[in-house]
Amino acid sequence: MSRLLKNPIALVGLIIILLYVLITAVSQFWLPFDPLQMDVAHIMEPPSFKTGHLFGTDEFGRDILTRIMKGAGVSLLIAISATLIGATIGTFMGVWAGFLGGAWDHWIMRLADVLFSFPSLLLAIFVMAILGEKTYNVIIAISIVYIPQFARVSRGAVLAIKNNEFVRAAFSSGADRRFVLSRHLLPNIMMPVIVQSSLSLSVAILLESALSFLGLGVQPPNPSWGNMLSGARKVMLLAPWTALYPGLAIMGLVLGFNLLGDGLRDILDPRLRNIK
Amino acid sequence: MFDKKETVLSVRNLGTRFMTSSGTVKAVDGVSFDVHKGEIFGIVGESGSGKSVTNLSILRLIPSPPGKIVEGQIILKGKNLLEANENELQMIRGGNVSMIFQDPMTSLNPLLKVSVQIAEVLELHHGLSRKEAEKKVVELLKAVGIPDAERRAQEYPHQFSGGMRQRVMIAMAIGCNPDVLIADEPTTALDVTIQAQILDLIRRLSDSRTMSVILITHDLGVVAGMCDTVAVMYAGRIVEQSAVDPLFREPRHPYTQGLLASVPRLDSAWSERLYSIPGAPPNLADLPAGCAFAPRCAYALPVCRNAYPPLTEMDDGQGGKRLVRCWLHTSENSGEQQ
Amino acid sequence: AAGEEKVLTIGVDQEAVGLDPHIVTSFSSHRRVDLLYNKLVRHDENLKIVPDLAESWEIPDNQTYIFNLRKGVKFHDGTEMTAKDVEFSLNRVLDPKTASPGRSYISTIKSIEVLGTYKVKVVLSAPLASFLEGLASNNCAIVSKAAVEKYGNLQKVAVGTGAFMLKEWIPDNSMTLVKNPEYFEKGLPYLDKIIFRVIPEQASLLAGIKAGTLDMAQINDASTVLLAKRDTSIAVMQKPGINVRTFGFNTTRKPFDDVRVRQALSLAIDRNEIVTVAEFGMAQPTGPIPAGATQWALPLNKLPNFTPDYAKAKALLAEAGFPNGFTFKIVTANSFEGGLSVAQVVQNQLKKIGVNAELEVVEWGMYIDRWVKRDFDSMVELRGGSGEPDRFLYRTIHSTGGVNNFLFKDADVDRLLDKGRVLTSYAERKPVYDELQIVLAQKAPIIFLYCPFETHVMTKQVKGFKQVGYGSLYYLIQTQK
Amino acid sequence: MGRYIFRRLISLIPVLLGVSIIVFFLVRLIPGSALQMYLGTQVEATPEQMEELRRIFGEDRPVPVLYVEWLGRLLQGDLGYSLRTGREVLPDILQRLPLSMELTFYALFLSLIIGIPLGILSALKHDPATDVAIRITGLLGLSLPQFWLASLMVIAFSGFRGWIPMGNYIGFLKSPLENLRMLFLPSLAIGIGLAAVIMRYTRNSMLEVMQMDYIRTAQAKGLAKRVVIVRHALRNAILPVITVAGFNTGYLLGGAIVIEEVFALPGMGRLALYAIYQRDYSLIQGIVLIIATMFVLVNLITDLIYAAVDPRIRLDTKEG
Amino acid sequence: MNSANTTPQPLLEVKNLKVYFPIEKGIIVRKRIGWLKAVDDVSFAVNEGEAVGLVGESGCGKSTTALAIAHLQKITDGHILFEGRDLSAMPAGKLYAERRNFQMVFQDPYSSLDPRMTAFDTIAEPLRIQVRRGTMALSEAEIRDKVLDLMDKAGLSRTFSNRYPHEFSGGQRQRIGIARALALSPKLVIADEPVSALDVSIQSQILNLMKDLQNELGLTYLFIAHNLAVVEYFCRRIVVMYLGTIAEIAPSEMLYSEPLHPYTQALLSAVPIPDPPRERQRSRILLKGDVPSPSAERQGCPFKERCASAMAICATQRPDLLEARPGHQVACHLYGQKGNTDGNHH
Ligand SMILES: Nc1ncnc2c1ncn2[C@@H]1O[C@H](COP(=O)(O)OP(=O)(O)OP(=O)(O)O)[C@@H](O)[C@H]1O
Ligand SMILES: Nc1ncnc2c1ncn2[C@@H]1O[C@H](COP(=O)(O)OP(=O)(O)OP(=O)(O)O)[C@@H](O)[C@H]1O
Ligand SMILES: [Mg+2]
Ligand SMILES: [Mg+2]
Repeated sequence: MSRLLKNPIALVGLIIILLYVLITAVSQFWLPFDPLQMDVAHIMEPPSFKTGHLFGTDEFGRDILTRIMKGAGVSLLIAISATLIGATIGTFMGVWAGFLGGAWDHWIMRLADVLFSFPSLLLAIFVMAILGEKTYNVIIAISIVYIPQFARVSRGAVLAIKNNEFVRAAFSSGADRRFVLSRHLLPNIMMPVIVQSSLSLSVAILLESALSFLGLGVQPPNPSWGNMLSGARKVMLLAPWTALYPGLAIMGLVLGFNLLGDGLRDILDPRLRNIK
Repeated sequence: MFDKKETVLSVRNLGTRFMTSSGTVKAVDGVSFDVHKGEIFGIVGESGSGKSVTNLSILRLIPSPPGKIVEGQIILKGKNLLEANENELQMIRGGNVSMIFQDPMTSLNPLLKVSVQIAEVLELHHGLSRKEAEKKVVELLKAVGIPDAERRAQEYPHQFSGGMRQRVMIAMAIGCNPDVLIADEPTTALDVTIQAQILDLIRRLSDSRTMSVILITHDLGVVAGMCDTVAVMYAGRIVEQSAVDPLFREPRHPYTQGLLASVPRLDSAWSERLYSIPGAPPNLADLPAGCAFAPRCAYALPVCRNAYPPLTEMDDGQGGKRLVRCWLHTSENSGEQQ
Repeated sequence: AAGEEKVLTIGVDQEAVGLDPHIVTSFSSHRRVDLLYNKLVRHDENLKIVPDLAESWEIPDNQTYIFNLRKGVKFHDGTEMTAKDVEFSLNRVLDPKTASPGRSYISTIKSIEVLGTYKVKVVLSAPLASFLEGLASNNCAIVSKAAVEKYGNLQKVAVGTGAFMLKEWIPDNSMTLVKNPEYFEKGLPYLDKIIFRVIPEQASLLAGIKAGTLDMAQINDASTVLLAKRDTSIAVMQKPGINVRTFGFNTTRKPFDDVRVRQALSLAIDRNEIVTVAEFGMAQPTGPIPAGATQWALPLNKLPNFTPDYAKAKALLAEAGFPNGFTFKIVTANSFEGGLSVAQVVQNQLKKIGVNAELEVVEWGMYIDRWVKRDFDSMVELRGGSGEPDRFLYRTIHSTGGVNNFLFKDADVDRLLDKGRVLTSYAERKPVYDELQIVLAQKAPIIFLYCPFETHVMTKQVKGFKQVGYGSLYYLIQTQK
Repeated sequence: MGRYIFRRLISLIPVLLGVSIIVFFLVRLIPGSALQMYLGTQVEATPEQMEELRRIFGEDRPVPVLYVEWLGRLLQGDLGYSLRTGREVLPDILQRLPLSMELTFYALFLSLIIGIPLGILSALKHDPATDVAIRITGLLGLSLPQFWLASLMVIAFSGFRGWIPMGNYIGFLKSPLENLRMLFLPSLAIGIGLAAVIMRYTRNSMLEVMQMDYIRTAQAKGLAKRVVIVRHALRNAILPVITVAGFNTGYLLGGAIVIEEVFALPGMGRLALYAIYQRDYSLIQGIVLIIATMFVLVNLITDLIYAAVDPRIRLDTKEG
Repeated sequence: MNSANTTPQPLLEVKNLKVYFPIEKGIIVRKRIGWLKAVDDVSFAVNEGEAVGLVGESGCGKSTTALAIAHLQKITDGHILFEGRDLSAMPAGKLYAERRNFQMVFQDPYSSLDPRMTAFDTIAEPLRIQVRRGTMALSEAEIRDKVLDLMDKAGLSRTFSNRYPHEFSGGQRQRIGIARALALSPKLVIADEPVSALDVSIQSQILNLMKDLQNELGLTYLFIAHNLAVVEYFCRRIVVMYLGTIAEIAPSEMLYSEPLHPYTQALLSAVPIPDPPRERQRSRILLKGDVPSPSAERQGCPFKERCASAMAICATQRPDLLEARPGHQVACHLYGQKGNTDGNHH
C-alpha cells in the first residue's frame, strides 16, 4: 500500500477513482435535477450557469450532469461486478489448467483460444442478444469476455509459480493439491490477477458503454454513459455537448483505472522493486 | 617481480555510487590498483562487494541513472578515461580494453549470427571490410578452439553450448588485440570440466599475446591457479592486495583469512568443521562508520568501529609489496594510531 | 440546356433486395418498382385512387370490377401490354407458389375473365371495399407474361411498362435507370437517367446533397432533417406519411382489459409533446386513420379522449380501482420502428396520472418475437398504415384481423368494419368510418399517436416532384432538373 | 519454413472448428428466429406458406443436423444463402471484406507508427518527468472510448469534405488517395487505443532489453549508442511487440464494429451487427468465421515474422 | 559382497531407477517422438546415519534422482526402497504419512520459500499439514514451541519469526529451508545443492550447520552438489553421475586419492585448489567437448566421446557398475568387466 502511494501514476489513478466513487455516493442522496424527468420546454439547451444545467440538457430536456452522476454508479457496478465474476471464473479455469496440466490444460486453453478469436465486443454482443438487455446481463456478457483473458493470465502465473521449490517443499511435507493450490498458488498469483483486474475494469467501462451505445446495454431511460452517448448520436451535430460530457466522464474513469493498473504493474515489476 | 613491468591500466581512487529509493549505495569506494602488462590480475570477493561495478566503471558502462562515478581516475596509456569523450571511449571499448561476462547464455545477441557479432568489433576498430572481417572471425574462432569454425561462424548463439558461447565471447574480446581483457566471472555459469577448458584458454591467450587480464571471480581456487596478483574486495573497497602466493600463504586481513579458511578444499584432510565468518555482508546503502568488516571481525579493536583503516603497505616476503587495509596492521607496522 | 443529358442521382439508405414486383417486400425494392412498373390503378398525391394502366373501370355490383385498359402500352421489351398480361399478373399474385405479399390484398378474387384485348372482368368471392386499394399496390403490378415465362422470376431483370428502364445494377453500390422512350404518357418522363446510390447513413445522404453528389434522398431521421432545414441551399419536402406510430395494449391483460384504464391512459397522452420531443416536430398527430388520408380522417378535436385531461384520467383510474395508479411495461426497441424515444416520452407523461410505466427496451429481433407472440403489456410500434381505412383498420383491429396483436375483440368495431368493407361508394362508406373512428377513440385499444412526416430532401434544381405518403417515387416521372 | 507454415495452418483447424460450433449454436440461442424476422410485423402468411417457409428456414430440423449440413457445405466453400436477402453470403461478405481489412490494416499501421517511437522515447528518456508524461498520454489514448472519439471526429470534421466517409466508400484500387484520406480518421479512432497498448509494450520491452547482457556486450565492444540501440536493442525489443500487435487485431476488428457504425462504413463489423439483429444465421456464421480466420491468420503472420527475425524459432521448425 | 560398512539394512536403496521424460510433438493429438533419459538405470544405497554425496555436471540427472527419491517425481522404472519398503507402490493416501521420513532442502534460497509466508509459517507448514492429515497430534502451542526450537537449531533468531523471505539474506533463507526440512524429524534429508547459490563465507556456515545437525540428530543425508570439494568435505561416500548414469561410487578419501573412472579423474583435476603453488603444479586432464544432450539416442558408454582412454568396446557396450575393489564401484570398461574385479590400472 505504501508503495502504491509512492507511485505517482498509481496515486493519480486512485484519486480519480475515489473521486468517481465519491460522486456515486453523493448521487445516492443528492442530484442537481431529476435524472428521468423530461422538460419539454428545455430540450437540448447548451451548458449554462444561468439555467443551472452546467453540462446542458439532452434531447428530452434532462440535465446531462445529473444523468452522468447517476450513470457513474451503473458504470462502476457493472465494471466491478463483471471484473469480479470474470476474474473469479477465469482465474479458476486458468489455475486449474495450469496446475493440472496435461489434457485439462490442453482443452481449457483451446476453449480460451476459441473464445479469444472472437473480437470481444462481438462476443459481448452475442451474449447480450441471447440474454436480453438487462443491466445484470451486461455484467454477464462482459464477464464472459473476461474469462479467457483471466484464464490466460492466471495460467501463466501458475506455470511460473508451480515449479518453484516451495511448491515442491509443500508436497514433500505431505500436502495435497488442494492445499498447495489454496495456500501457495492462489495467494501468489493474486498480484498479476489484480493488475489484470484493474485494467479489465477500464475495459469493462468501455465495453459497457459500447454495448449501450449499440443499444444493447443499460436500458433507457435509466442513464448509463453509453446509452447517453447512444441517444446523443441522433442530435450530436445539433447539440454536441450531449455527446461531449458523457464521453469525458467515461474517459476520466477509464483513465483512472488505467493509471492504477499501470502503476500497480510498475510496483510489481521486479526490476523496479529489487533495487535496495 | 611485476614491478619492473610496465603498467597498462591504473585505477586511482575510484568511487561509484547508485542512487536508489532506499539511499545511496556506495558500490565502489576509493578503489585503486594497477594492472601490468601480461599480468593476470584477480579480484575476489563476495557477491555484491563491488567487483563488477569496479570493472564496468573502467569502461564507463555503469547504467546511469541510477549509477554515477563520483570520483577517481582511470588511466589507460596516460589518459584518464573518466575525462574521455564518447568517441574516444568507443575506440577504447572493445579496442584497448574488452570484456567478457558471467553468463554466456545471455551475453550474445540472440538475433544476430555469431560471425556478425564478432565482425562488428573488427569493422569498428580495425576498419576492416565485412569480408575481411569475416575471414578474421574464422581465424579467431579457431584460435579459441571452436572446431569447424567456418560453419559455426554462420550459426546463431542458441546453436552453441554454454562453453562454446563463452569461447565466442572470448574470440570477440581478443579480436582487436586489447591491452586488457576484463573477465567478469567468466566461468561461474559453467560446469567444472568446461570451466577448466575456458580458464586454460584465457591463460594461454594471455601468455601468447602478452595481454593483461582482470579476472573477477569468487572462487579462490580459480585465483590461485590463474592470477599473478590478487585484490580482495569487501563492501566496495579493496581490503587486501598482493601477489598471489604470499596472499594465500599468509593472508593478513581478517576477512581474507576467514575467506580462505571457510572454503572446503579437496586437498585438505577430512575435517570436522569448516571455519565460518559470522554474520552477514553489510548493506552498502548503510555502511558502518568504521571498517565495514568490523562487525564480523573476531579481532576488531574499538578503533575499527569508528574510523576507516588506511592502506598499509608491507613487504610480501618475496621482494614485492602487499597492501592491507586493517587497523591491526597499521598499529603493528607504523604505530599510526588515533 | 437541350441536348444535355438530364441525370438525377438519388441516394437511398438500403440496397434493393430484388425487383420482382410481385415478390418484393422491402421498401428499397418498392422504390425501384415505382419507376419500372405500372399497376391497373395508382394513388395520387392525396392517396386517392386514380387510373394507371386501366383507363377506367365499372363496378356493376360490389363483387364485380370491369377494367378498360389503356391501348398501345408497351413493355420495355417492346411487346404490347394486353388483358392477357393483366390476367396472368393477377393469377401470378394469387398463386401461393409465388408467395406474393400482394396475395392477401386480392385473395377475395374468385375469377378473372379476359373480355377483350383491353378489357378484363374480375369477380370477388365477397365484397371488399379496399379491393382497388389493393390493386394500387406495387405487389399487384402488371408484368409481362412473356418475360416471366422467359426469366422465371423478375428479381434481377425488369420488363415493365414504367417510365424508366433498368440499365445497370451494381449491387450495394448503384442502379441506373434510363428513360423509356415508349412511355405511354406522351412527353414524360423529363429525366433521361436516374441513378440510385446506396448510402446507408442518413447523415451521409444529407452530406451528399449538400455536396451536390446527390440530387435527392428520402431522410427518415428527424435530427438529420432538422439539420437539412437549417441549410437554405437545399429544399426539404415534407408531408405526413401513412405509417402510424401507435401505443397499443394487450387488451387481454390486466388492467388493460378495462376500457376505463385505456381511456385514462389516452387522456394522459399529449401528442403534440411527443411529436415535439421524439420527432423534433416532424410528424402530425393522428387518429385511427392516417392524417394524410384527408378524405377519411376526422380532425382530432372531434375524437374523444384525444385532448389531455388529467383530472378525468385520474377519475377514470380511480373508478377502475387504481386510485394510486399502477405499474406496467412498455415494450420498445432501440430502432426507428421500435420508438424508444416515444416510449420514453410516454413514460414521462404517464407519471402525471400516477401510472408507472417501465420500459422494456429489447433488441429488434426480440421485439419482433414479442410482437409475434403478443407477449407485452403495451408496445410502441410504427404501424404500416394505408390511406384506405378498410385496408388499415380491418387487419389491425377486427377481431379476426391478421395483425390484431392487441387481441382486441369488440362487437361494435367488428360490425362497423364489416359494414364498411361491403360498400363501394365513398359517400356510403364515409359515415361508417367516421363512426368507427369515434368508437375506436372511445375504446382506445390502441392509442394512435402520430404519422411521421415523409421527408424528401433535394437540391433546389429539382422541380416537380410530389410526395404520395409512403415514400413512392412515382412522381419522378414528372420531375425536372 | 514451408513445413512450419503448413503445421501452423493445420493447427488453426481446431480453433476454427471450435469457433464454427460456438457461433452456430450461439446464434440459435438468440431469442426470436430468422423466420419471424423475415415476416416482420407487416407480412401475413397463410399456413401452407408458413410450412414452406419453415422448411426453407430450417426450423423443421434439429440444430445439430443443421450444423452438420452447414459444415458439409462449408467444406465445399459454400457459406450458404442469406435468409434475409436470399443472396449468397460469401460474395456479400467478400464485398465488405476489403474495407474491413483496410481499416484494420491502417489502424494497425497507425498504432505501430505512433506506439513504437513513443514507447522507445519513453524507455530511453532518463528524465522521469518526460517518461511519466509520455506514459500518461499513452494511457489517455487507451482510455478514449473509440466510438466517442469517432463521434467527436464526425462533429469536428463534418465541414471537411472527403475526411468523413459517411457511407460512400471508395475502394483502394479505385482511388488509393481518396481511400486513404477517407479511412484515415476511422482508422485513427480504432488505432489510438492500440497505439497506447503498443507504446506500453514497447516501453517495457525496451527497458527490459536495455538491461540484457548482450546490450552491455555491445556497449563494451565500443559500438556507438545509436548502433547499440538500433542494431542490438530495437530488434529484440520489437519482437514481442509484434506478437502483441497481432494478438490485438481482435480488438481492432471489434473496434471496427462501432467505428463502422459511427462513420457509416459498409464493413463487415456493421454487417455482423445487422446480421445479428436480423437473425440472419448464415450471414453471422460466415462473418464470424471469416473474422476468426482473419484473426488467426494475422497471428500466424506475426508468428512468421517472429520466426523470420528470431533464429531460435527457426530451429524449432527444423526439429519439428 | 558387503562393503566395509557394516550396516545390515540400508535406509534408502535405489534400484535400477529410470526417469524418462517424453519428448512430445503434435498439435491436436500429442505424440511421443522420443525419450529424454534424465536418469537411466541408477542404483545405489544410503545407510542410516551416513552422508552420501551425489556429484556430476549440470543436467546429469542429480535433481531428478533426488526428486524421485522424495517421491516428487514419477519414475519410469526401478524401485526406491525406504527402510526396505517400496513406497512407490503405496496408495497416495498413505504416502502422505510416510513423507515425514524424508525431507528435502532445495538449491535456490529464493524460489524455495513462499514469498507470502513468514519464516514461522514456512517452518510450521509441514507440521500443520501432518496435523491436518491426522498423522501427528500437535496443538498450535506445541507447533509454536517446536518451530521456535527449530529456529534455534538452525541458527535463526526467534525475532525473525514474523519476517518475510525478502527480508532475509540468502544464507538465512537457506537456514529457514533447513529448519522446514527438519520440522518433521525426518530420517533422511535430501539436500539438492543446498549451498550452490551461496557465497563462500555463507556456504561454510550452512555446511557447518548441516553437519552439526547431523551429529546432533543422527540424520542421514543425500547431499547433492556439483562442487566436488564441498561433497568431499561433507560426505563419507560419493556417487559420481554422468549423463543419467552412475560413473563411480566410492568412499570420499578413496575417490579423491584414487579415482578410477576417467571422468572422475578429469573432474577432480578440474576442481581448482586454493593453493597457488600446488594448483600451478597440478597436471590437468582437460576433457574435450561438451556434455552431450540426454535426449539423443545413445549406445555404449555415455562418456565415450570425451574419454581419452576410450576403446572399441566403449562405443558399443555400456559398462556395468561393478565393484572394482571393496566399497568402490565403477562403470568403466578399463576395469575389466565381469569377474576381473581387481584389475587396477594405476
Ligand atoms: N544498477 C544498479 N542499481 C543499483 N545498485 C546496483 C546496481 N548495480 C549494482 N548495484 C549495487 O552495487 C553493489 C555492487 O555490485 P556488483 O555487481 O559490483 O557486485 P559483485 O561483486 O560483482 O557481485 P557478484 O558476485 O554478485 O557479481 C551491489 O550492492 C549492488 O546491489
Ligand atoms: N520435468 C522435466 N521435463 C523434461 N525434461 C526434464 C524435466 N526435468 C529435468 N529434465 C531434464 O532431465 C535432465 C536432468 O535434469 P536434472 O535437473 O536432474 O539435472 P541436474 O543434474 O540436477 O542438473 P543441475 O546441476 O543443472 O541442477 C536435464 O537434461 C533436464 O533438462
Ligand atoms: Mg558481478
Ligand atoms: Mg539440479
